[in-house]
Amino acid sequence: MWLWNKIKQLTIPSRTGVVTLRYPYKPRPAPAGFRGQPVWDHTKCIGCAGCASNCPARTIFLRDICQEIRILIYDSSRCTYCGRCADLCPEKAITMSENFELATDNRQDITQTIELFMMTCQRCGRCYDLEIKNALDKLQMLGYRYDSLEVRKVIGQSTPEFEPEHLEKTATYRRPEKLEKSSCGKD
Amino acid sequence: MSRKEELLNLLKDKLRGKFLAGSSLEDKRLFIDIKKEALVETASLLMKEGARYQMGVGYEAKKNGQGLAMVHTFAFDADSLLVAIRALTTEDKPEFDSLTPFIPGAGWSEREYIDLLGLHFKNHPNPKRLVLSDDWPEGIYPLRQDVPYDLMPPSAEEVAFRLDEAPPGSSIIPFGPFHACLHEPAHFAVYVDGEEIKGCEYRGFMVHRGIEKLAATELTYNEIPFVAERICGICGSVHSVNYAQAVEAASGLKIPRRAEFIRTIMLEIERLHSHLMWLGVAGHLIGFDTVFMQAWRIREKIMWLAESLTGNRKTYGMVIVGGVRRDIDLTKADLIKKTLSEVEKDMLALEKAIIKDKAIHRRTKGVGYLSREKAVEWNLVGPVARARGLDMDARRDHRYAAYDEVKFDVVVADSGDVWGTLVVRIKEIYEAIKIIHQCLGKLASELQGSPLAIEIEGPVPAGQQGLSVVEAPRGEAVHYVLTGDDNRPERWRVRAPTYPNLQAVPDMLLNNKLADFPIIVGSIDPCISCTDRVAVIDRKTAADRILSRQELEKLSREVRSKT
Amino acid sequence: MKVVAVFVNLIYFLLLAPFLEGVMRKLTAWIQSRKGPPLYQPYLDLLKLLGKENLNSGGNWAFRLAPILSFSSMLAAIALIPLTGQANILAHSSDLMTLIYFLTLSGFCLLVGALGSGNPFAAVGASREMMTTVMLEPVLAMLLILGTVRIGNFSLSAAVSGVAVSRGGSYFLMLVVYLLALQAFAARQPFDIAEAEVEILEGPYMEYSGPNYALLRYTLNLKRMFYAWLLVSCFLSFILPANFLFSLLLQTVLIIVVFVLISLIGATHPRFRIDQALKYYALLLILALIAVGLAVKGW
Amino acid sequence: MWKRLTEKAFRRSVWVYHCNSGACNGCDIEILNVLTPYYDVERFGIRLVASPRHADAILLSGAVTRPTLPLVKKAYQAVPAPKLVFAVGSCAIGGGCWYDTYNVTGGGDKAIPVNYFIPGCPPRPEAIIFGIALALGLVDKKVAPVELKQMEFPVDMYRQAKILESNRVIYKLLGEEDDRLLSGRK
Amino acid sequence: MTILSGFWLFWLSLLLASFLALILKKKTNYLRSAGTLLLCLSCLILILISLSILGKGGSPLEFEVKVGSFHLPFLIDGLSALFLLLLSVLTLASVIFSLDFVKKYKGDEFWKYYLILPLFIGGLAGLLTVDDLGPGFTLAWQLMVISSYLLIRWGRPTKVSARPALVYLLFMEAAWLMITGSAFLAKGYIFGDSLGTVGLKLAQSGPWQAILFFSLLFLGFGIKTGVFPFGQWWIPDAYSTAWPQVSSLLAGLLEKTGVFGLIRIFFFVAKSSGAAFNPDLWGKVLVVAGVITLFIGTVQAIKQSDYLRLLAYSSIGQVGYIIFALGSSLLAWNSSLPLAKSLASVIFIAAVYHSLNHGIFKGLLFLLGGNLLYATGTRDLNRLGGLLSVMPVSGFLAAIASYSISGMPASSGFVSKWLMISSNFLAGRDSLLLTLSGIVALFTAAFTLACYVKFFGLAFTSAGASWKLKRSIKEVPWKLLASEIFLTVICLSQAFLPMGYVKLIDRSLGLSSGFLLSEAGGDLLSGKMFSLKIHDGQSLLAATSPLLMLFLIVLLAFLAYWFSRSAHPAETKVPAWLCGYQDLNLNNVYADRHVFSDLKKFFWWTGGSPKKVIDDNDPTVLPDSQPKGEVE
Repeated sequence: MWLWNKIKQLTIPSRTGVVTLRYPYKPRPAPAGFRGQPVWDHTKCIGCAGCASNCPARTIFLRDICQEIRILIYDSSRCTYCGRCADLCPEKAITMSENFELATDNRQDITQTIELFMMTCQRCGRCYDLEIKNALDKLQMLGYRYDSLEVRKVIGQSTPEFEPEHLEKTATYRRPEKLEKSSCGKD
Repeated sequence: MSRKEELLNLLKDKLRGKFLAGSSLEDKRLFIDIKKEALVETASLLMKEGARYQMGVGYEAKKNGQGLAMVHTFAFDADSLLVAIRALTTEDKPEFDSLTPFIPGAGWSEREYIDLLGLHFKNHPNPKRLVLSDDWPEGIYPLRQDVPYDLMPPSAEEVAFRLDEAPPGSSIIPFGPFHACLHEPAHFAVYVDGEEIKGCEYRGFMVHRGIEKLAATELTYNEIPFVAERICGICGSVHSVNYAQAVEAASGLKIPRRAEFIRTIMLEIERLHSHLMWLGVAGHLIGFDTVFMQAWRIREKIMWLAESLTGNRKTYGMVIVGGVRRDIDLTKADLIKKTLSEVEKDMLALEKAIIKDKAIHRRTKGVGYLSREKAVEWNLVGPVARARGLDMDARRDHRYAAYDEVKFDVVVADSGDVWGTLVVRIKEIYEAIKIIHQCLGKLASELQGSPLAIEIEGPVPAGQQGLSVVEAPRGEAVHYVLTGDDNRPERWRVRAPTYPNLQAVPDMLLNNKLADFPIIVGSIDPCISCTDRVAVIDRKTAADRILSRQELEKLSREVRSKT
Repeated sequence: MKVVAVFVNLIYFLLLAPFLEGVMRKLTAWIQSRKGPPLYQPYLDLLKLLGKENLNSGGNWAFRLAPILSFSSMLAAIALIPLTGQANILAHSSDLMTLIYFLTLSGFCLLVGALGSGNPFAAVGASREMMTTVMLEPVLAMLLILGTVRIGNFSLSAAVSGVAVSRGGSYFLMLVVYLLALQAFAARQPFDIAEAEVEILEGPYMEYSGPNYALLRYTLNLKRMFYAWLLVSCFLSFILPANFLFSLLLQTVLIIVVFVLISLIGATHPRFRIDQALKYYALLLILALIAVGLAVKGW
Repeated sequence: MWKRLTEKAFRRSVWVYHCNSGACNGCDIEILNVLTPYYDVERFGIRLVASPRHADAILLSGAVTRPTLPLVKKAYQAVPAPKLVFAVGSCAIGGGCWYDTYNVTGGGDKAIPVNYFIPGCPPRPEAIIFGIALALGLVDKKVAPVELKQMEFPVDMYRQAKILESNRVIYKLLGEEDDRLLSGRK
Repeated sequence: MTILSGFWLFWLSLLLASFLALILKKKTNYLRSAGTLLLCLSCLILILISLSILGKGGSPLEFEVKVGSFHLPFLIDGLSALFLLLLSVLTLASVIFSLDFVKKYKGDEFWKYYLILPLFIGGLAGLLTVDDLGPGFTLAWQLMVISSYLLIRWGRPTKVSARPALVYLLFMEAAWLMITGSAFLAKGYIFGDSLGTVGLKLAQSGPWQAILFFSLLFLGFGIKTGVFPFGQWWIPDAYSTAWPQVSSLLAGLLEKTGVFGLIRIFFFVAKSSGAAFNPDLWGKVLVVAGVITLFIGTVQAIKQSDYLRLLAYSSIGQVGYIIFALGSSLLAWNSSLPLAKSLASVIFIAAVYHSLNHGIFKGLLFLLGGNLLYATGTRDLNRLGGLLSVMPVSGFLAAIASYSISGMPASSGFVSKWLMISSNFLAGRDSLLLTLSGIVALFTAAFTLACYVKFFGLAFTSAGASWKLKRSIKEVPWKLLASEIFLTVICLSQAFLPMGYVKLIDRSLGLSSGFLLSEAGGDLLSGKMFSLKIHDGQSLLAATSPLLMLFLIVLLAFLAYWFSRSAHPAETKVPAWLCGYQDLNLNNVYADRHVFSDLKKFFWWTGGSPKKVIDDNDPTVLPDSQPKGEVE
């Protein structure tokens, strides 16, 4: 009985054989539709900031440094590769590439910076139309998240009523003591 | 008269003046507002009626000048009915009566809000810190609306949670947070007498990421599914579907049928990978690495399948509010069928090889035993409950998505030990395959060409409650949504299946051997990140008073840079 | 020549032991349907460990000295053995008790070191290891005593060659006992209880790092090889040719076969609990006692 | 010479210690997954070890939460030198989608020096293997920072304006440039 | 100065020491130095006496003392001299140890100790020298028993000590009754006959009388040595109640006087009683009793949390080894195999050797237990740990003692156990009983190891004690250490100079007339035995070459050290890794009660489950001792 079980367990590998893939010596591309690194096509981008305002990880940033230049930074270090930016981009300027070999020894390597040239609409004073119909996905009127530090704060916070005394309490609050301070090794 | 109306009348009758309102958008849900004095009475009434306690939700309902609210939800499995009772208290006297003395499973739900909201629960037997880190100062309650989401009080080095004293004659073996049998940070102080476990204390919630405050200002309805998915990397789809269902329920949205089938398929694929994963991990935990390797070898095909269906192996990103993002067309359906038949064949071979192995029996039978009565008392859910003879499954009891159209068996075992959970999970693998095949059939025949998601016309109405359950691989996951303004919910509360199951672990461990600790904890398939999440969404407040805001921002940033 | 034999012993074991671990890992990998590390991987592991920082958590000399003494007493035990049945120079001043005690000493040092680390996990491991030693060491002793009883000589070569001198009931019973105990001697599943990785994090080895850990791993490798060698040279001595080199070669092959056996059993079993294992060991003890009894009666 | 040999052996036998500092399980499962038959990193001499004392590398997964911050530091100290740190997944690299909440202190490099970053949410096993292979010197890095411009201005007037320069604070705000310089070293 | 006058001088100085204690009483410092001086003097005299008997040209001393109408026959032959040597060495260590240890005594404990101790030593010496089972024996026995009763009685607060002391007294008196009563079975026995005469008279008695005679003596001396189950009844309680330096004498000597008695009966009286003595029967009885004792005692020792009790149980186990060896020697002597006959004396020598060894290392261990008690004030292993770094010398000595008693290679325990077990196996090749009991003895050796891994590991290595006991712990004063180093040196000499000791024992046996085995191996006892081969190429050299083994290990250790440090790794001190969240603290130390828990459960049937450890400063026992101190 015991032996029979063990033999059955041993037949599994003999049936399947060694299945180990040869990666990384042999490339193994991801399947079609894989959500790898998003790639911005700077020729298509209109700077609407739809990607930035719908990014769950809030890792796409836009900032006007002057009237004509808007900078888009995509910092992949927090990206969740959900592909929402690609979904919602009205110009389809973002594609989810199938590249997953992103490992690096430098965080800077996985960032993308795009300098956009913005031309204001002479009629409405905005740069683009709000294309998306879904009520939940509507681009915010501000168009992008962090156009200035001040606004970032406006958007970012929930608590005008917060009183700094709360924080002061933290300094005086008596925290629970440690059980016993370890002195092992010191003795 | 339906069961719902019966209950409503009963409560109205018994509570009289303490009953405030009862409402529901759907027929399977009942939302009741009561006065806070009646909380215990109502809960015990419901329990007497055969309810199963699910979770507690606390939030600050400041907008209407209402103070702090506490919602308790109950399930009537036999009647497919979910009941939520809500009570309010004022901010200057944030006190509720505790349900824990007669519903032990409510213990954590209440402790959570002691930490996060500063509530007090009268008669709570063990009002210790649960969620926040050891050095988090008292007096700052992150879920309160006046606390910014990125406030980081200064840390303190020499501070520790005061663990309970070990019972006399035993010492503590500190399992975790970085321990080979726990792949997630959680701390079990296991009291041992020699090799025998005499109890344990859990200090978890180290994966508490405080998603709520982040979402309070940053996330919108349709960003949340993607964050919800990352509550847990294993059963992420459960959470995103669950969240979407809760929002849809709250706002009365009806999504396309095809989307429901696709959601069902993804949920079942997730169950497949999760159960196979568990089988492997269980093998690893009893030192049987071959089972680990073989189970994961089989599982890998499912991962590849998921990858080609959704574009990612784990966090599928399929769900948005109102539908799904990607279609499962005929070629993909064929791929699914092919993979499933391979998996089924491999799984049968593996099952045959291990199911009668005496050595495995020796390590699992009679280990981590918990009686049926105890299981009811602790509100256990999922395979852990089903292994203890509780015939419950949210897929059948609270039908959602496309489960009303598929046939499947609920696998129940009655051994009450680790072995039971193993059997239940293995059997459920085949059930899941069955369900997927049925769904694929439906997709191919009736639902060809229907849309994937609906266009949502207007904003979601504020102040609506939505409650949704989904049977995750680990058991029933519950989401509660209270809709809010500004394109985001006011409150979103998740109760993962591990949440009740984990509370019963000390009971399961009692008088077992130290060597069985990994497999007993493993048997509930703990998903600590699910449990620790506290993914609550707060509503955004007005954008005035920028000045004090800036000070605050500066303050908290400075503080953070020091830590 | 007899002096050289000591060095042959040491070199043979030192060189071959890590390779055998490689065999074991490769084979385990095969059972798990995967490719596995190259056969020479354990050598690289040892080499790497030598270059690593030596962390000292115990802060006492017992902790620091333990790996060195454990390794050296294991080597001392190996230096004594009659490889291919030929006694070496040390045979005059040693016998089977010396061998058993040297083996025990090796474990003893590990335990003192583990307790010295101050770590509760290591202490649990040490406790389990000691329980195993207490129950298993006598089985080894009885194997050798079987040989002694047969030949009537207390020397090591007599004890080793005596087991298979006649292949009666006691021989086969002892063979069964030894095969059943082999996994436990080799500290592989289902008997890697003391080092259980997922519960007590390698137990006694837990606090050792770098060179100290290298020594302990090497000791473990040597120990496994020793028990495999013992199986071959006690029970199969009658098929080993007289020529030293041929004999060594055949022995090596047989030892590898024993390792294949160990890996196969190891890969198809979950770990026992210590209470289950103790019962198993007690059974082995009783069987071994019967075997010795049979030998005394001349069977 | 012996010393050099041991250094050489280091890259051929990396034992890793898995340190979950608050991940969602996704990366942890994928880390386990690279040990399984299809990927089998043991062929590079990589083993998952249970005790940090035996480890050569830490595989850090998950955003470092407030409670785990001191623990991660402790774990790092418990690993004998020389040691490598891999940050696996977006949470461990930059803190993930909750990088700035009250209970999350951010990416792994806020706690301990990280040597290699493996992005992905979660990274596929192949991506993890690629990262490890990168560390072992088996493959070359395939990514580099991308800087694109829609238009080149003939005169670099915008860059020199002082007021604009002060607006460039966005870079600081976003990426914490100083931090990157510290952690993104070779 | 003749040996005889030396003997009287010894007694004189003992009595003087006792007397001084009565006079000086509260003048503690004078009393301490005077008492110590006189006791040391008497020990030195005793050493001189024994050496002059054992030395070149020495001869047994035989004389009679007339007290009233009784003649008390005294005999100091080689064997007595050997045990007297052990007595004096141990007493010397114990007395030097007391010098500082007694400073902890309160009130009248102090002078009472110095009053009784000399009498106790006198009693022990008397037992080793009287040669009868009548008045002389009674006198010596009662002196020893009553004095040791008092020492046990005062060792701890009354609440704790009353019962063990009483039990001890009762058992000893029962043993006395049996021993003195047994002689009356010999035909024509006159109260006061010397042992030789008793033997001769026994030869004329009936077979049943002989059997009864030997049974009674076996029981009497068995109670004394602690044969199972008698040992379990009084030894652990008594040893853990007495002051540790007294326990050291109790375990090192009092037990050995029982062994001495057994030897006298079964190897001397037996010879003179000739056919009335059945060596086969008594050999088997001794072997079985010994094996049971050694196994049960050692297994029970593992279970103890009180380290003094642990040592006490373990000494039952060790005495079991001696009894086992004596029995197996008898059996081997009675065997038909020529090899076995010649090995009989080897086994016997091993038994005596082990008595000496055990006397030394158990005495040493009890003194080290005293160190622990002195430094930490607790006798609970659960509360100790990590003392190695604060008490390095004690730790080192304890390591050596534990190593020795575990019988690891290159230690004194190894030599004697090795001699015992290996020759037992060779001699008992065709005897199932001898082989199996040899295996049990070997099996038990592993238990002994476990026991002392636990003792040393948990007390000295493990995790820190200073924070566990919430007081600063320092190394004990040098006088305590000096006495222990003295014993350690002897212990090491027993390990590394086995030939010397074997020759000494051999010589002492040569000087004892009427030895049963003296004809056994013919030339064996003349010093040729331990040449390379004894018979048919049987090598017994392993025991005699511990230095070689030490050399081997040290050489290989250097190799290992070189190997492990060849890449010059850095070394850093770090805290223990407890999975991150906890630090090492009071609660998470894997304490003594947990170690080997499953093994303890597995051997539940051996009994001896540990009692709750009560320390002297425990409030439940304090009220007793408190007022007493104030009365003074």
